[in-house]
Amino acid sequence: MKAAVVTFPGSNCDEDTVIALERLGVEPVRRWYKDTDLGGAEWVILPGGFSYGDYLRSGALAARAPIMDAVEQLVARDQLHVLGICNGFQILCERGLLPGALRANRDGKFRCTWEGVRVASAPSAWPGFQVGQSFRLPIAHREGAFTVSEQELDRLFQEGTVFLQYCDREGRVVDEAANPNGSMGAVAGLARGRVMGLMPHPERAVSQFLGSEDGLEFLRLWLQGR
Amino acid sequence: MSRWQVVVAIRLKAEILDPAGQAVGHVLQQMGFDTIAQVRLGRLVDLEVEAEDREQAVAVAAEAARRLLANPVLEVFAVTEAREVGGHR
Amino acid sequence: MSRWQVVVAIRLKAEILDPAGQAVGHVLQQMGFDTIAQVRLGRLVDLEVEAEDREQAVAVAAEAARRLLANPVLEVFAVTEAREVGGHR
Amino acid sequence: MKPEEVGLTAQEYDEIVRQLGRTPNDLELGLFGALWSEHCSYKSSKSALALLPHAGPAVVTGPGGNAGVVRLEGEWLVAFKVESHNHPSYVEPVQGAATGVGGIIRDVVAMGARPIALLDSLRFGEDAPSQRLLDGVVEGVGNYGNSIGVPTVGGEVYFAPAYAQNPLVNVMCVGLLRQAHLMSASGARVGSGVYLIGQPTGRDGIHGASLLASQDFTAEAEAVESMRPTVQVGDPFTGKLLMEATLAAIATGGVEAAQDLGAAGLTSASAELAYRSGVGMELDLDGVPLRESAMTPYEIMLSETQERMLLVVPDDQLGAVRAAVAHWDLTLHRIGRVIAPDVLRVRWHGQVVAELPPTVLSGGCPIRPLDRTAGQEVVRTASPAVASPDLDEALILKVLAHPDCRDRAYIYRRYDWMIQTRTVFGPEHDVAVLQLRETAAGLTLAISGPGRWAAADAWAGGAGAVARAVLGVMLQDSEPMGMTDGINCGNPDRPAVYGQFRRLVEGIADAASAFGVPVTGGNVSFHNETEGRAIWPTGIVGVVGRHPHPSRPWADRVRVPGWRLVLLNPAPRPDLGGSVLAHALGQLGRYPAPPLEALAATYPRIQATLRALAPEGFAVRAILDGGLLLALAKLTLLFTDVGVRVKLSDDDPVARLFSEEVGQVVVALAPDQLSRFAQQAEQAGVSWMELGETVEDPVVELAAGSGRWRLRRDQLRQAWQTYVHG
Ligand SMILES: Nc1ncnc2c1ncn2[C@@H]1O[C@H](COP(=O)(O)OP(=O)(O)O)[C@@H](O)[C@H]1O
Ligand SMILES: [Mg+2]
Repeated sequence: MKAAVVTFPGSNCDEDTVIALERLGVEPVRRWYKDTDLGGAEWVILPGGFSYGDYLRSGALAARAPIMDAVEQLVARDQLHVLGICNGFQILCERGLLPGALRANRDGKFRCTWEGVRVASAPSAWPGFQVGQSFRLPIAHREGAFTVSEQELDRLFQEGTVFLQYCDREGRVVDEAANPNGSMGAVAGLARGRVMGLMPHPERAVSQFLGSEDGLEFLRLWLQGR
Repeated sequence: MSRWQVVVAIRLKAEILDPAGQAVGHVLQQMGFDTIAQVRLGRLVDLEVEAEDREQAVAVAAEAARRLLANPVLEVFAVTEAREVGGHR
Repeated sequence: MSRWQVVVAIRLKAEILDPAGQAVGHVLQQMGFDTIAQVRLGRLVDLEVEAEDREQAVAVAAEAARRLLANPVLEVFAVTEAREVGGHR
Repeated sequence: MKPEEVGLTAQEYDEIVRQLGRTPNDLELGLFGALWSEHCSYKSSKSALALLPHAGPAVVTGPGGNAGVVRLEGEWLVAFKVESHNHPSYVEPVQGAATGVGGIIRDVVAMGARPIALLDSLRFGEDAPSQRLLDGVVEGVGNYGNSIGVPTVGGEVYFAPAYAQNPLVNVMCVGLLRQAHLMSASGARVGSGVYLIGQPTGRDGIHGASLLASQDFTAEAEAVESMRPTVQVGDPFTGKLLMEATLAAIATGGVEAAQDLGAAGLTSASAELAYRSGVGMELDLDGVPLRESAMTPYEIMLSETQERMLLVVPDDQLGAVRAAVAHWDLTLHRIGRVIAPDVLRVRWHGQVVAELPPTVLSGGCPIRPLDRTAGQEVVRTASPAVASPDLDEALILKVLAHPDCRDRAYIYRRYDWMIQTRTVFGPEHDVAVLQLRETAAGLTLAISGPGRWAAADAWAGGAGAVARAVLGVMLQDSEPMGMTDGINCGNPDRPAVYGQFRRLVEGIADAASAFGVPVTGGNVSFHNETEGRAIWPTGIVGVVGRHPHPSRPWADRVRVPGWRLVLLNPAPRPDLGGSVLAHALGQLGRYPAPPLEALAATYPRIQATLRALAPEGFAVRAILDGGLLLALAKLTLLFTDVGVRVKLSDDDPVARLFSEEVGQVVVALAPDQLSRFAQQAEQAGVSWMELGETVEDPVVELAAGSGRWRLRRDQLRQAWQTYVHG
């Protein structure tokens, strides 16, 4: 299998993502944001970071980078599994590959904490994820509050696009208490077709001494997409 | 061609919640501004555009706003001003 | 008393570096907007103010801008609009 | 132009004329004003800094470079330094702190190292405006560090009225590099080109360092207002490109020297580089990319625009270096070349506008000789001993809730402390532990320097800061390789302040020598005073240690009941001077002078005693702010599900519980480890006393004499996590 990791000029989780994939036995292809193809990869991760300084809106500038044209084309042809992590998720939304937008956290402040997330609906392209399954993963962002209109949110839940929600230690979704950033519907991640995006960082939770191995398991399940 | 200073105003759609604006409103209340009922935050983009005339300057700015400056999921934009600032060349 | 919609425009001082504007300008160039020479980003605050008249509405907004909304070290502000939106009470 | 307009005294001006053999023109005078400023020349501090020991087995590069460098393992080196940005952070907290982070990151990058960790040491007043400063500073540190992808893995923050109008923002950066990529400050060779990369130069921050950081503040708002043109804006995005481009350029092997542009901009960078390399330099200012039109040579030479770096590249390496830089969307701008004669020649529009010898610019500033008499009265001032109040629950909660003790999560949550996936122990712990993929050995990082400890006796504060940071590193089974120090004081022209400064440096120097840990670099910030009120002398010490097993750190928490609690190396007669309790009671007293010789002998014995135990069979914490009581609470119920039952036999249980005398260590032992521990401690000759045990209930139970106290976890956590000023 050929998996690519894209580096934008301000990406800063690309290295951690490459290392996590290597730990799972995948030798990733590195792609630069100016590249116009994915080097034959059928899997791609858009890693976290501040892709383009994130000055206008997070991910807005990176979403217009040449590599994203290639991503969009392959997605349209159903030839690519995509994972956007944190800034990568923001880029996917800005590009219109996932619905909604990620706005400033409820308190307007950056937040770096360990959080629980729970699978809200099983994504059709990834049979490994089970509804109710939960992971402990770090978040680290200032713009992570998932935002859409109310009707759109209902629709996303009905369609099964809402893939992950923030949850408490017991795996319960309790909107205010266990919602670290004020996301509507406590949404932590979306999946539509073969495009998945989430705010938490699975690539950081790759060993017990770093806090958890849940991220490794998460990435393993992602790599089992069909 | 001459140089135009064009202003694009970008605002959240009315139906989108603005927690940051609410927070600012809250602080203003605490500071004693009790006549300020609502606060919403938006963005302002000042562009310097080379164009034949005002119409073209406005069109370029609007196109930039549509394709990049504003996020259609959340925001609406308006070109609010276009002033000639540089002579013809 | 009536209700006024007041707009405060906040911009970086001319001599202050605007990395955000630079980055946006750079991307616009890459997207083919080669007539856009400069981009600077500012902020827009929409306030709803209860006031006797326009003058008072503007004064309150300006006071809020001076004391909280704008950072005097880096920014300048202007009240650019004040529209009556609600009837007298 | 007059000398005083650029911050020079009449005597200094005469000295310039004497050394040059002519009068300088206005531009030249401006350059002298910047480089002979306190901030750039270290004229008041250099002779005292000479007291610091610089040599050690791990040292690769001591003071003099952009950062100190020690050898970690094999070809892998560690570069690190602390830098202050106090004045800019008071004027504009967000940007002031952000540019401080950017600056220290560039210092480490200029050594050829990839930054892997930041630690911030902050001081604020206790009033409401100070709260806003804190919020802004935390925002700024986070903004820059989070964006550029360097984790903030630790730090410290303390509060006192003395810092109200003079907050301190000191940031330490740690970087990792291969020996082959080590940049030397003296590497520039005649004939090579001088290049600028990064942000175009604008009018920001002109004379920021020489005037802003070299003068006291007055309380008037206008004074702060008038300094505002000197505010610089940080751009972490360009900072990231600059960091990557510089490291990529260095990795080609084609860069002879790298120098970041910080205080006094191009003037300092070019003169320092030429001076340290023993060469001259020709600059053509028409090659400098400008952000604003019609900038004068004076403005170009002194601009403090952030995110710029100077590279010296020989012509035959140019292609590779240019390509490496271009990959990161930056351009290499040729602005001059290295020449043999001792001259910095500045051209502009085809004319020579300044021509000065680097040896005079960078090496000629008269240095104030070490004054051993100044401030003796400070040393002799007796401070009353702090009398122990009655022990009750409220007293305990008061200490826990004190701003100097309370939970720091409200700060470090706003920092990305895990990026780069090396952080085994992050800001929740007393020291940071980093696991490295490059080497088996990891890093233990400690930063420390409570002003409380130095307020009445600067020597004790300086020595205590070192003793505390070294102990923190050693309690992680690590070996301290080197340290950096940030000295923060008031106006050195006042004898009392100079005396504090000298005693602070002496304390650090004496402790560094006693523990055998070399000082490889640091920073001095003077003029932290407003209207004649100076801050507490504050010496911040950062220690870098080699951790032999970073993925298995020594535990600092207990999760099971029934473990035995002991106090290792207890103070014979615990003293409350300088403690948080004393601070909270409003009678600070005097922090007891650390017995350096005894501590230096004891630390290795403590380490040896712990090493002999089963690694899973103990947990350990130093006694720090809040004393024994807080150490016990952090060992247990503030972080885990168990509580503690403690019985004290002291006559003065309050002093035992809240004294912060350095060198005391709490250990929790699995029941089967106690006898082994006792035997090892005896063998090593370390004293200890039994305290009690961990218990199933999440409570703190204390017994002393006939008194009994009991506090529940929710009470303790509430006090510790809810913070009210005053
Ligand atoms: N307190 C100190 N202890 C040890 N070395 C110091 C101290 N202060 C400054 N130095 C050293 O003096 C040199 C100049 O420092 P500085 O001017 O702060 O560097 P920079 O120009 O990078 O800011 C550096 O090598 C620094 O390590
Ligand atoms: Mg430097």
